[in-house]
Amino acid sequence: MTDTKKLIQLLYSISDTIVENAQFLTDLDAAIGDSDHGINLARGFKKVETELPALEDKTIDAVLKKTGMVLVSTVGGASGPLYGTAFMKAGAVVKGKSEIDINDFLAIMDAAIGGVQLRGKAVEGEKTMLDAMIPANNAMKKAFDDGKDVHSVLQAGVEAADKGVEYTKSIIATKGRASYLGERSIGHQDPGATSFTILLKTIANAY
Amino acid sequence: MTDTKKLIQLLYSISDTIVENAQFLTDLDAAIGDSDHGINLARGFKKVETELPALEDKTIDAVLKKTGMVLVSTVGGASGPLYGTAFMKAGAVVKGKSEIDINDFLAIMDAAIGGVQLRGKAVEGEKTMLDAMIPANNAMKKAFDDGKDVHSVLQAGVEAADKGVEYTKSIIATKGRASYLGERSIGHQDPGATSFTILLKTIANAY
Amino acid sequence: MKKIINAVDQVENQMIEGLVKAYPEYVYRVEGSDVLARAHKKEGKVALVSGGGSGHEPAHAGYVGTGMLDAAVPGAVFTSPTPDQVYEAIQAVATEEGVLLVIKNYTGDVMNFEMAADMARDEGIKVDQVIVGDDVAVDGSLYTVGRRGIAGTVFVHKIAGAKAEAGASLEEVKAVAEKVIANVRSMSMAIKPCTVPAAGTPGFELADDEMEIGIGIHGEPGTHKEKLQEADQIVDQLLDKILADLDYTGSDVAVMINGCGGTPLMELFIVNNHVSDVLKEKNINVYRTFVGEYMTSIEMEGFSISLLKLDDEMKALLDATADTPAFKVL
Amino acid sequence: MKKIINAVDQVENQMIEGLVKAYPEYVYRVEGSDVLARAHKKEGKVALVSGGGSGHEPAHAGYVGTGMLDAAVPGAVFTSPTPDQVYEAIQAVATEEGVLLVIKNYTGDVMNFEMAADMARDEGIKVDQVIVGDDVAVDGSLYTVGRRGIAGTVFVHKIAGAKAEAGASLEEVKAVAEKVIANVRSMSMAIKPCTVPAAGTPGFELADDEMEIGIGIHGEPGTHKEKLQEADQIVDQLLDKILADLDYTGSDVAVMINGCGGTPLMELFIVNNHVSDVLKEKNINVYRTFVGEYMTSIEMEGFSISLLKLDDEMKALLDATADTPAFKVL
Ligand SMILES: Nc1ncnc2c1ncn2[C@@H]1O[C@H](COP(=O)(O)OP(=O)(O)O)[C@@H](O)[C@H]1O
Ligand SMILES: Nc1ncnc2c1ncn2[C@@H]1O[C@H](COP(=O)(O)OP(=O)(O)O)[C@@H](O)[C@H]1O
Ligand SMILES: [Mg+2]
Ligand SMILES: [Mg+2]
Ligand SMILES: [Mg+2]
Ligand SMILES: [Mg+2]
Repeated sequence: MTDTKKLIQLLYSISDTIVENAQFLTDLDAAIGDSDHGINLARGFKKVETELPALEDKTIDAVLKKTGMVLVSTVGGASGPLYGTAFMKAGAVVKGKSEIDINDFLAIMDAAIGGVQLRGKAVEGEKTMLDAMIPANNAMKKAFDDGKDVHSVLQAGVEAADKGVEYTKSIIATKGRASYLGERSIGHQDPGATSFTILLKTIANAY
Repeated sequence: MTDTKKLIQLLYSISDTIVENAQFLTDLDAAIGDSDHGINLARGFKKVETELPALEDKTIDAVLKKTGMVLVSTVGGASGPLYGTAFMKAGAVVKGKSEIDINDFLAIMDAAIGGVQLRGKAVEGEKTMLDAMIPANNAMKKAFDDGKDVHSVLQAGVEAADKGVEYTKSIIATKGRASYLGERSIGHQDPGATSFTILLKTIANAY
Repeated sequence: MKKIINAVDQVENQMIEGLVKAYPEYVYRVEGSDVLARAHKKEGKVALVSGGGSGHEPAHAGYVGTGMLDAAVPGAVFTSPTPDQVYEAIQAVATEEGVLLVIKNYTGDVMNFEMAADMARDEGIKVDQVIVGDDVAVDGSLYTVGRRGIAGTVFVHKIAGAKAEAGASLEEVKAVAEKVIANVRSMSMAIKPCTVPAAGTPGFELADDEMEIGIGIHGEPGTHKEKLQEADQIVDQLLDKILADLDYTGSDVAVMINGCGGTPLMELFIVNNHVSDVLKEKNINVYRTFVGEYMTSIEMEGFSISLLKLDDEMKALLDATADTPAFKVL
Repeated sequence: MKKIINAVDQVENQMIEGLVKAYPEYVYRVEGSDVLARAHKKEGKVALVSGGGSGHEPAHAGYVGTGMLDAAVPGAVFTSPTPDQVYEAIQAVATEEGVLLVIKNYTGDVMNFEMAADMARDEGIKVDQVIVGDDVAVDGSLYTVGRRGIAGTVFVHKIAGAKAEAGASLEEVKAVAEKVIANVRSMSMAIKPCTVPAAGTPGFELADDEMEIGIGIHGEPGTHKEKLQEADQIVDQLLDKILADLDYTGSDVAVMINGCGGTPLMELFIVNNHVSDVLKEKNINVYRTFVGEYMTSIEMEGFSISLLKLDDEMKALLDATADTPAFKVL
C-alpha cells in the first residue's frame, strides 16, 4: 500500500491541506478556543516539509517519528504534544518497515489514539479530536473485517470522522480550552476533530 | 443700564448659554485642540452660578471679580486664566459701582482684552478669542461714537464678533494649542473666539 | 487588524529581541532559542522557570531577575511553548538545588512543560512543578480540567521567587508556591477583544453596550456576555464570585488590579477605588495593592481582580526586594 | 464611548481616590484638594511639583515618591490644573530649600502654574520653574509658542528628582532640569485616538489603514495623517526627525519607548527592537532603556520615542534610587 516515497508525498499533501485550511481551523478555534489551532498546525507541518527531503532513504517509522518530533517542537499548545505523540507512537508500531499495508495502518491508528489519550487523558464524548479519531478507527476496522478494499476502508473512516465532527457540535467540551465555556461550547464543532478529519481525507484521497 | 441684580441675571443667562453650547464648543476644540473648551467653561460657569445668590448685595466690581476668581479656580486650561483674568480686570475698572452704563461697559471690554493679552501675550490675527473680542470692541466703540443706542451698540459688537469668528477660519493659529497643527488649523473656527461671541450675544439679547 | 508590527511571522521574535535590547542588564536570549534567562546565572539557589504563550507581556520575560524568575519561555502568541524550548530554559538555569516550573493550568501548557520536565529529569536535573489555577470564573470541580491560571500567577512568581532567592530548598520553594496557589483567586472581564496577529480577527465580538464576563487571558470568549455596567457594578460582580470562593474575612490581602493590555490606568484606578471600599466594608484588610499591567492579552480592554490571602511568611516574601524589568520592590 | 467608569463627572475624583487607596505608602491626597503629595513630607531638600491634565497616568501622581516628585497636581482630563490647586501643592510640600515647578509647555499649563507661583511667592515661598518642550513634531521657532512637553518630561522628573533628593540647592536642581530639557527630544504617533470621558467622542478619526503622525498627549490631532506603515518604517520616520534636531552621534543616550495607553507592550518591544538597531548603526550608544507607559493619553494606541543625550552627571542621577508607584530604580 505505502512505501516511504508515498508516505513522504502524503505528508506534503497533508501539509498543503492544513495550510490551506489554516484560517478555517483558526476561525473554529476562535469560537471556542483561542484562535490558533490552524496557525499552530500550519507552522508545524510547514516545518515538517523542510525535513522531508532528508528522509527519502529512511524507513516508515523513522519518517513518522521525525514528523512527530517536529510537530512536538514547533506546534505548541495542546495540539502539538497530542499530534506529535500520535505520530511518534504511530512510528513505534511499524518499526523497521519500509512498506506498510492497510493492516499496519489500522495498527497505526490504534497507536496514535493511544498516544493522544496518554497525553491528554480524554475519552470519547469530551469534544476533542478523539471524537473524530475513535469512530473513524472503529469504522475502518469494521470495513476491513467486512473485507472491503483499501479505498473503501479509508472512505468509511472519513465518513465516520465527519459524523464525529458533527457530533462534537452537540456536546459540551469537558477537556481542553473549550471546556471553560461550559454550555456555550455547544453548537460549535471541535477544531481538533476537524483537523484530524481533514488529515484523514487527504490520506483517503490518495488511495 | 445695568445694576447688580441685572448683572446677576445676565450671568445666569451666560451660564445657561455656555452649558447649552458646551458640546458645540468642545466639538470645535476637538478639531484643532483637545476636546475640552466647552466642558471647561461649562464647569466654570456652573460653579459661578452657585456663588451668585450670595452676591446680590454686592457692587458690580465685586460680582465681576468673584466671577473671575471662580473661573480661574475651576476652568483650568488656557481659557480659565484668560476668561478669569478678563473678568477680574473688568471688575477693577468699575470699582465701587453698583450700576454701570454703556460707557462703563466699553471700559470693561478694554480691561478684559487687556487682561487676556497680559496673560496670553497674543495679538489680533493669531486665531484666538482676541479675534472676536478686539473687533467687537472696536465696532461697539464706533457705534457708540456714532451716537447709537445701547441695543445697537451691542448688536454692532455681535456682528463684528461673528465676523471675527469667520475670520479665524481663514488663518493659521500661532498661539494656543491649535498652533501645533500649523496649516492644518486653517478652515476651522477658533473655540475661544466662538465662546466669547456666544457670551456677547447673550448680553446683547438682554438689551 | 490595526497593529504597530512588521511581518506577522516576526512578531514573537522581534518582541524577544526588543526586550533583550531594552534590558540587557536583566535578561539574555539563550542562543538559538526563544528562552529569556537571567543575565547573570545565579548558583546556589533553586531556579524558577515559567512561561506560556506570548501576548501576556510583561509576563513572563518581564519578571526575570532578582527575586522572581530565572528564565521565561514564551511560545507563539497564546500558544504554550514546545517542550524543547522549556527544556532549553531548564538547562540554562538549572542549579544543584533544582528547578521549579510554574505552570498555568492549560492543557497545552501542562503537557508541554511536563514533557520538558521528563527530558530534564532524564539528564539528571532535579525538576518539580506547580500548576496555578486561580480563575474563579470557571468551575474547578473534579469533572473539569480545573481552573485556569491567570494574573494570580504573578503572585506565585513573586513569592516563590523571593523564597528561592533567599536560598530555600526546592521543597520549601514549592511549598510556598502551593500556599500562594491555595490562597489566590482571580476573575476577569473585557469590554474589547484582542486580535492574535497571525489570526487577523478578534477572538470574540462585542456590541457597543456589551461586555464579556469571565474571560481568560488568551483572547477567548468568557463565560457570558452582559450589558455593559458601571465600573462599581462590574467590580461587585467579580468580587462576589471571588469572595464566595474563599473566606477572606478578617485577613490581610494583597490586591492586584490587572489591566488586559489596552485598558487605561485611569480605569484601573477607578476600579481599585471601589475594590478597596468593598474590601474595607467586608472587614478585609488591604496589605498591599498592585495596579497595572501584569498579565495581559495583547491589546484587550478589560481587567482582572486578584486577591491573595496573606500570612506572615507570604507578607515578608511579597515585601522582599525584587528587581526585574516589570516588577520591582525596593 | 466604551469605558470602565462610573459617572463621567466622577472620573478624576475616583481615579485620585483609587490611586491613593492603592499606594498609601507613597502618596496622600491633600485635604480638600486634588493634590497628591508624598506620604512623608521630606524636609531639607528642594521640593519638586509637577502636573497637568488628568489622562496621562501614571503621570504625574505615579511619580510621587523617593527621588522624583514631591507633589503632583492633576487637572480635569487633558485640562491643566487651576492655580489654586497648584498653589495647594506648593504649600503642602514647600521647604526652606524651595520648590521647583516642572511645567510642560502648554499655554494653559504655563499660565496656571505661573499664577500659582506668584501666589506662593506672595506668601514668601521660594519658587522657581522649568518648562519642558521636547516634542520635535512641532516647530520650535521664535514665531510659535514653542515645543510641547511630552514623555521626555519624565526624564526631567527622574533626574531633577534625584538631584533634589541628594540635597542640591534650588539653583542646582533647576540647572540639571534645564540640562535634561536641552538634551531630550521626543516624537509620537498614533493608530487609534482616545476619547475624553466628558466629551464622549474621540479627538480625531482614522481609517483602518491610516495613522496620525506628530500627535501630542491630549488626544489632539497630529501634524498629518499617513497610510499605516510597518513598525520599522514608522520608527525610521520618528527617529529621523529626532536625530535631525540634535546631534547624538557618539553619545550615550537614555531611550524611552512610551506607550500612549492602549498600546500593547508587544508592540512597544517590536518598536524598541528597531530603535535599538538604528541607534547602534548610527554610533549612538544606548545607556539605558525604558519601555512602557509613562505619559499616556487615556486609551490611545500609539507610542512616542524619547532620546536623552547623557553626560556623567545625568547618568548618575538616572541610575540613582527612585521609589514611586510607577517608576522604580534599585
Ligand atoms: N485533553 C485533550 N485530549 C485530546 N484532544 C484535546 C485535548 N485538549 C485539547 N484537545 C484538542 O486540541 C484542540 C485545540 O488545539 P490548539 O488550539 O492547537 O491548542 P490550544 O487549545 O492549546 O490553543 C482542541 O480542538 C481539541 O481537539
Ligand atoms: N495665548 C492666548 N491668548 C488668547 N487666547 C488664547 C491663547 N491661547 C489659547 N487661547 C484661547 O483659548 C481657547 C482654548 O481654550 P481651552 O480649550 O479651554 O484650553 P486648552 O487649550 O488649554 O485646552 C482657544 O480657542 C483660544 O481662543
Ligand atoms: Mg487553540
Ligand atoms: Mg482645549
Ligand atoms: Mg493556544
Ligand atoms: Mg485642555
